[in-house]
Amino acid sequence: MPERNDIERFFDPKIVAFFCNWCTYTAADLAGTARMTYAPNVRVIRIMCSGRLDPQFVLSAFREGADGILIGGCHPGDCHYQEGNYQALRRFILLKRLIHAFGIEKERIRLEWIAASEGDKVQRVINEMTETVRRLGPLDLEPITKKVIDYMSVTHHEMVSISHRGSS
Amino acid sequence: MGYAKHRGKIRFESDLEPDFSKEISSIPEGEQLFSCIQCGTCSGMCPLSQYMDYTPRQIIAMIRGGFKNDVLSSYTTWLCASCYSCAVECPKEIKLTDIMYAAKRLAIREGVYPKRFPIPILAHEFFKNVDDSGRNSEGRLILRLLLRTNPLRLFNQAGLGWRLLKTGRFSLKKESIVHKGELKNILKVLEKEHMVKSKEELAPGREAGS
Amino acid sequence: MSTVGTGSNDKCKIGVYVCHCGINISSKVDVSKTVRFAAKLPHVTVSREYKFMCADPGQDLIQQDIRDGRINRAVVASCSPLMHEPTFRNTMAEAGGNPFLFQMANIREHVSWVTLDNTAATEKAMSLISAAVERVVFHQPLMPNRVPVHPDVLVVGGGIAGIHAALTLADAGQKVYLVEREPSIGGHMAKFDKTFPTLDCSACILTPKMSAVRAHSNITLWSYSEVIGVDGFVGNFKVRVRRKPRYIIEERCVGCLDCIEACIYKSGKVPDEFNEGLVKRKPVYIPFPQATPLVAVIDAKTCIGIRTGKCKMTCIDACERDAIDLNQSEEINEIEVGAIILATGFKTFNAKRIYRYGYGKYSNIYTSLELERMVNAAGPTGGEITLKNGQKPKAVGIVHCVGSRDNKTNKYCSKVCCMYSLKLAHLIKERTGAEVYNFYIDMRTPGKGYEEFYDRLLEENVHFIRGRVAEITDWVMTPEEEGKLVIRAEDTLVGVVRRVPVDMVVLSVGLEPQPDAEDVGRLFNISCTREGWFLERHPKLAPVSTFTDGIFLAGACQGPKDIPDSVAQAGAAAAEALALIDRGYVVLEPNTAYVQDELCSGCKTCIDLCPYGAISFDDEKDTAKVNGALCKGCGTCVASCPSGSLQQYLFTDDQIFSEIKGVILYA
Amino acid sequence: MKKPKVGFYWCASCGGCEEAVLDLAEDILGVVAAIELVFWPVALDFKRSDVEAMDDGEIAVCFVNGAIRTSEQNEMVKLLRKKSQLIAAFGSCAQLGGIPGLANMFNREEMIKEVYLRSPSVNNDAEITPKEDIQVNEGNLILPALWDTVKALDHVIDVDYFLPGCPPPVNLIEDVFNMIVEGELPPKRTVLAPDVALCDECERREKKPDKLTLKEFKSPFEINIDPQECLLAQGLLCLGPVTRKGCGGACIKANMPCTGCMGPTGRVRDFGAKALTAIATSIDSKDEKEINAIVDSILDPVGTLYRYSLPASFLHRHYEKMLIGGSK
Amino acid sequence: MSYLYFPGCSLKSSGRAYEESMLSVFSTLGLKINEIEDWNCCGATAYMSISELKAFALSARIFALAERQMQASDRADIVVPCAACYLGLNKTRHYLAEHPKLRRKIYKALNAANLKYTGRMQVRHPLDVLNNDVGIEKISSLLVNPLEGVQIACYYGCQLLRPYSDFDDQHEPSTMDRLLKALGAEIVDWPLKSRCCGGSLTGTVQDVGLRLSYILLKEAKKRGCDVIATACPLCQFNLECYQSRMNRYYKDKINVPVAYFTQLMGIAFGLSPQQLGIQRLFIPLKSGAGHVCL
Repeated sequence: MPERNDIERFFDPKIVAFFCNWCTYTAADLAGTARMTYAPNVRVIRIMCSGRLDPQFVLSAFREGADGILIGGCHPGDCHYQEGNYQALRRFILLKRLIHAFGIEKERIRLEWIAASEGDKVQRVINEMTETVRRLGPLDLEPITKKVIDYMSVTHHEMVSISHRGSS
Repeated sequence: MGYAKHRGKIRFESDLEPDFSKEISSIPEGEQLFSCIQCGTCSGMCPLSQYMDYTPRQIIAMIRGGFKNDVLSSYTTWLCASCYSCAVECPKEIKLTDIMYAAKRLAIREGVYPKRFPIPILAHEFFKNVDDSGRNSEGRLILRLLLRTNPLRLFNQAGLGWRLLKTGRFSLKKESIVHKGELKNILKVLEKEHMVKSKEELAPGREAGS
Repeated sequence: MSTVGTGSNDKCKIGVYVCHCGINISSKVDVSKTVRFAAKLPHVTVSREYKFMCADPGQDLIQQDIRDGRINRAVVASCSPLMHEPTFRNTMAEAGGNPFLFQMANIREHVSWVTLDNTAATEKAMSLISAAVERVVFHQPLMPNRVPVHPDVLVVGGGIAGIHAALTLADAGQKVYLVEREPSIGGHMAKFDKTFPTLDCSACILTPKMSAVRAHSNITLWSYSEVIGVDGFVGNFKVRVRRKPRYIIEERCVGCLDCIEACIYKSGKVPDEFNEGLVKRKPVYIPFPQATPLVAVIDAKTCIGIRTGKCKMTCIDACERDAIDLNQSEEINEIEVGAIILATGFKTFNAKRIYRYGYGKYSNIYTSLELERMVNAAGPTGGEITLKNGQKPKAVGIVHCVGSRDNKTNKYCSKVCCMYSLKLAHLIKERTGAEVYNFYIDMRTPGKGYEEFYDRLLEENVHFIRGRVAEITDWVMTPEEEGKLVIRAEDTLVGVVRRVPVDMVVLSVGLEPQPDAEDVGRLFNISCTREGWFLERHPKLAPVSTFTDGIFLAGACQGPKDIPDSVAQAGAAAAEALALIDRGYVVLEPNTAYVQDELCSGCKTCIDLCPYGAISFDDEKDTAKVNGALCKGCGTCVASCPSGSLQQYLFTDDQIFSEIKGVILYA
Repeated sequence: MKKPKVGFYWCASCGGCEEAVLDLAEDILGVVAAIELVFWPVALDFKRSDVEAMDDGEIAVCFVNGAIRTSEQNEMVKLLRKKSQLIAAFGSCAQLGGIPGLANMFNREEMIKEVYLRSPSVNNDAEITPKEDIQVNEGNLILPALWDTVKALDHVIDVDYFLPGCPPPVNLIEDVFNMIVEGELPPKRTVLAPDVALCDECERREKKPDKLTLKEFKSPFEINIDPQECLLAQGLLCLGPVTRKGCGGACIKANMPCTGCMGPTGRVRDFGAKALTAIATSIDSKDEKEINAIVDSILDPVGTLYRYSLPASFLHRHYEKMLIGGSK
Repeated sequence: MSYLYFPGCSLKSSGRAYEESMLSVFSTLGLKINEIEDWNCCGATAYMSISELKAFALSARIFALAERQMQASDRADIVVPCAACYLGLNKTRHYLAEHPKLRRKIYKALNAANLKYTGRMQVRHPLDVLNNDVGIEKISSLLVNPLEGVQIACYYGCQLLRPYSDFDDQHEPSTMDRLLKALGAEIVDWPLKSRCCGGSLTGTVQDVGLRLSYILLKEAKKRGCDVIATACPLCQFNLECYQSRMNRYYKDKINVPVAYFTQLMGIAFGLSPQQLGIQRLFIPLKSGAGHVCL
């Protein structure tokens, strides 16, 4: 086991990103095609529109162990689906306050408008976000003794029965 | 004559120093020099390129190629008047003036610069002047420079000196700041921590080709 | 419906396939390690690696595993799903699996190409693979949606690219709408004198094509018109076109010029756009003799009749066909098309932005496009190359790369300037016998017959000085420079700075995106590059497609191009559009939202969220309902549903939650 | 047929759940006749040792209400789990952590100081606060440890059924007893209430507009609430769309907005997050500044969104070292 | 408005007239100005040839002194008339803002002298202040003695405009033109406004330095200028003090007065020659059109 000090020094934050298919995900692909290297800490989950971002996803990612969440959508006015990104913005503003009320640093969630052509912005934002979260340190949520999800989702989904989720 | 001049038009790989470009480009934004497309805008803009042995563009090519001796012993860097025309107009935003400074510093540190070229001496005198007293004393600087390089020119300059003295624009008084210790402390940190060679080590005199 | 994975009792058997992509992935990601890692993930029955998963042998691996019953779901870790998701879904389907029991992990664009450190790259790849594995467990078998394609096509922009695309489609029997913003089609090509390297007369080869457009029964030409609205999706676009009033009834006008003669202005008043402002035109005008349609137009901004009403309106009397209507107003037309080709072209760089070149300050400095007009026999000087004082120049400097290859203006190479500069050099030499100096950074002549043309110019004794021009001034240092423009540049091949006195300077201006390219991009829902060129779907393999299906690109709106390239691309765009129409249907991603009927409380939160009107309130059941045909699959309503009763195929809550878990839990 | 043995136990709760059982009124007689009550400390004298003496699985069903926040509660429910075939979480505190769960926004030390020292009605110059272990003349007094974090029942033991509500509606309680008596229980881990949101049974649904365009959120005391109009349309933060039905819209009938005691539907994992998304949807603005100003009118986001479900939420407590009400 | 003032070494010796005239003009305009106490050399040009890092530290000390001199809440810009100092300080400001690594080194060094740099101060040239803070309108309202009929070639020099300043166009500067035009002068249009005068070389490689200055003088004269206006002590020195030597060298008879633009402004404001250091000029100001004061 490394010393506590070492952990602090080498803290590699886990950041989950939700990128919309049309702008930000494409921009991330573009950054790849252009071989723009950036911090490896961000893991991208593709959604069709930033409007699909359910605040539950953000909280769940924190619960699962993410230290930061990045949300990427089309610029205001440029949404592939016209208005989805405004919906994302409204939720994000409220969510940011909620997170803050929970005593979690606001900087751990970030919303960025990144157009399909802005590969360089993906690179910059990911690097910045990684640095910001690195400075904040691990989130370290207090563990919940048993999984919350288990009893909340009950039995409605047939897939649950064949999944390996938890001990149920 | 420059040391490079005697070497003719061939360079063997063993003559070159591949790390030279890295050394020069380690200044802030210095890595930009690798994006040079050799368009010559710098030379075209430079008011002094006609006096240089290599044009500014050639200097970049030589830095990239590792022509360390040729660059450090060329006149070009010493003729740069730091007017920044090249830096402003460069299509690739290369801060060529800063690169010239980097080359000058290296040349001084390594003692490889053209013989009897008074600029390094001026620079050194200026540096010493400022490090000691915090300010430059124009009059004393010029006097010392002339004494060290070409005392004969003293006579040449006497008329000018007299007129300056008459109009109150020239003085041999030593200018100085009050808190010299404070400044020394600042500079000492940098010397110690960042291997800036102290002025004793930088003494000029070792000249190229000598 | 396939037999795989349909029943909930079916055991979930996942195959993981990690692609090397040659060395694109394997040089950064330890593929064997990820394969061993994936093998241990829950439900994974097969874990393999292969050099190129998208190649046939790679796809065969998956198909064999499906056929042998080893797997019923698959995860391919390779490039972006935007690249190869359709490929692998097909692979699944062909082997009898359901194409949607599949998930991709993007370990190339998002990992190997962007990560410096090999260990970090491998870890990131593993976490993306585990996310895909976790997610695919929750995938449901789906059927793709098929929608018929409207057979008409819209071409936006009537330059050579738009003309060629329209003609190709029309000849194939398709109905085409060609919309052009200017009063005439023809674009930049109509302004050129000769074309390189063959020195064909530009008008001679373009005019027949323009007439063909006019005459073709399948083409509806709307000049002086703009697209103002685009709705719908591939195969089913609804487009609104504004037809600006030209104050001339198009059907009646025969282009006789009588109205222009009769205008109360006896000479030109307004800079003539077609002649790059070198001469002036009247408020009523026909842009150029071969204009198509050959119909006059009245410029409302400068016509006093329209502006003030206080004009004798001599033009109206002069028109025997009663074609003038000063009260004309704009018209909005709505059309439905299946595909759209954008060929909106470029604009030239504004040379005033480079102050040191003195454009607009000193006389006798022209842009290349101005010189094109001057050289043209139909141009303002009747093809004479003259100085402001009427004399022929004895020395002319041609400055390359004006507004190109410069971080402060445009970083890119404009591609056509070297060749057109050579062409102009030839024409100047031919017409005036002047000494011609080309100042260039690099001579770029890759093209059929291009290098040979360069050779020819070298033999014609045109001067070539390799060096970017630093400055053009009237500051003289020697007697022979007196009264001349002095071009200063380093002759880099010699290593000296030269001052070249000349009588005339031609600035070879670069190509830039149209100033409203961003707006047009937004209108058609396509992206622009950082410079503002329209972004193609793939720079190599899908150069005329865009990320919006059914919208294709042709010509210089996608990047600087010469005429042959523009025409070739226009042909390719037309072929893509034809392929789409010919197939007759489009397959839509089945990622629509759906209501879990019995669970919806009818709270109406979602009803008004849908911009496509796909959600409505079912008054009988008192629940929301989604019209799958209208839903575009954004999922905004799904995220908004307070009771979780709305879900989205391919993006269900369960799928995303498990992806989140997978992406964090492992590696 | 042998009567099924039934137990009742309470943890951190207000006692309202026990009252709710009495709300069965005369029907309670039928219940008592059909079952055998073996453990109900609030009504009858039982000791822990009585439970310890039982065989494992002897109790058919044990109803537990209240959240878990002391070591004693923790031990007791673990014991009951052992002795019972089925455990049902009774009421929102047991199911989700409930109102006591809001204590998770503070830490224990701060909370004790607030209650025993700082509260304006307290006169405690000696600064006496409860201690777990205290020496008195008679010997050692041991109090159960108060946890820093309040938990839902499901966090500490396996729970078979959940009966939501604060308190659970009488008709649902009745249904449950009937199921027990008739031995027709649904699959385990079911929430014993309809899995549809409250709007479904709300009398005001007809009045709800297709689009809410709110520029401000209001508290009930700020306006004269129209008794017919949809409460959301009046700018009140009614959580009906997020909350499971089954209560018959009791609060709304009393002209008060739903605060979400019935918890989320089975498809929702985090009640507050879904409440948040429903609220965000109704904000009528695209401008970041204006949205912020509108959101300003939500005074206590956590208390509003997680009134009954904080311990069972994804984040489940406050994380800053220095907490609200503390020295900060 | 009040400003801090960094004179630099030249304005205390060869460029004394610049300081005298600038201070007079500023006080006429009601601008308060405080010299930074115990300022040191900015570390420009020649110093940079030895150590860039130390040069940054020298400039940083000046900023730190300036910040200390102001109250913590106050803010004042630093007026720097010397073009070389202006460039040196501006460069340091930019580099410290953009390069955190460098900033850390410099912070550490300043720390050794108990000094702090927070980057609050802007570096301003008098031309910038006069054009943008005071405004042409106010300046022309104080006009007493119009410079009518005087043909002035404004010479900006190189380091004033390049590469960090942003108050004027790098290619076609006009701030000085506008000022002097407003005071009645006629402005000579010439293309060498910002071409280097060779200043830093005149002391060392004199033939080259003289040649560069001579090109400027010749072109200015050719375009009919009566006075060259400068904004840099080194430019003024080169163009004026070496004129006789140039004439000898190039067998020419150039005799163009070279004044600081602040001196010309002072004349227009009706200030006395003494206040403006006119007596320090080698080549007396004389008018092309028989101007009273000149």
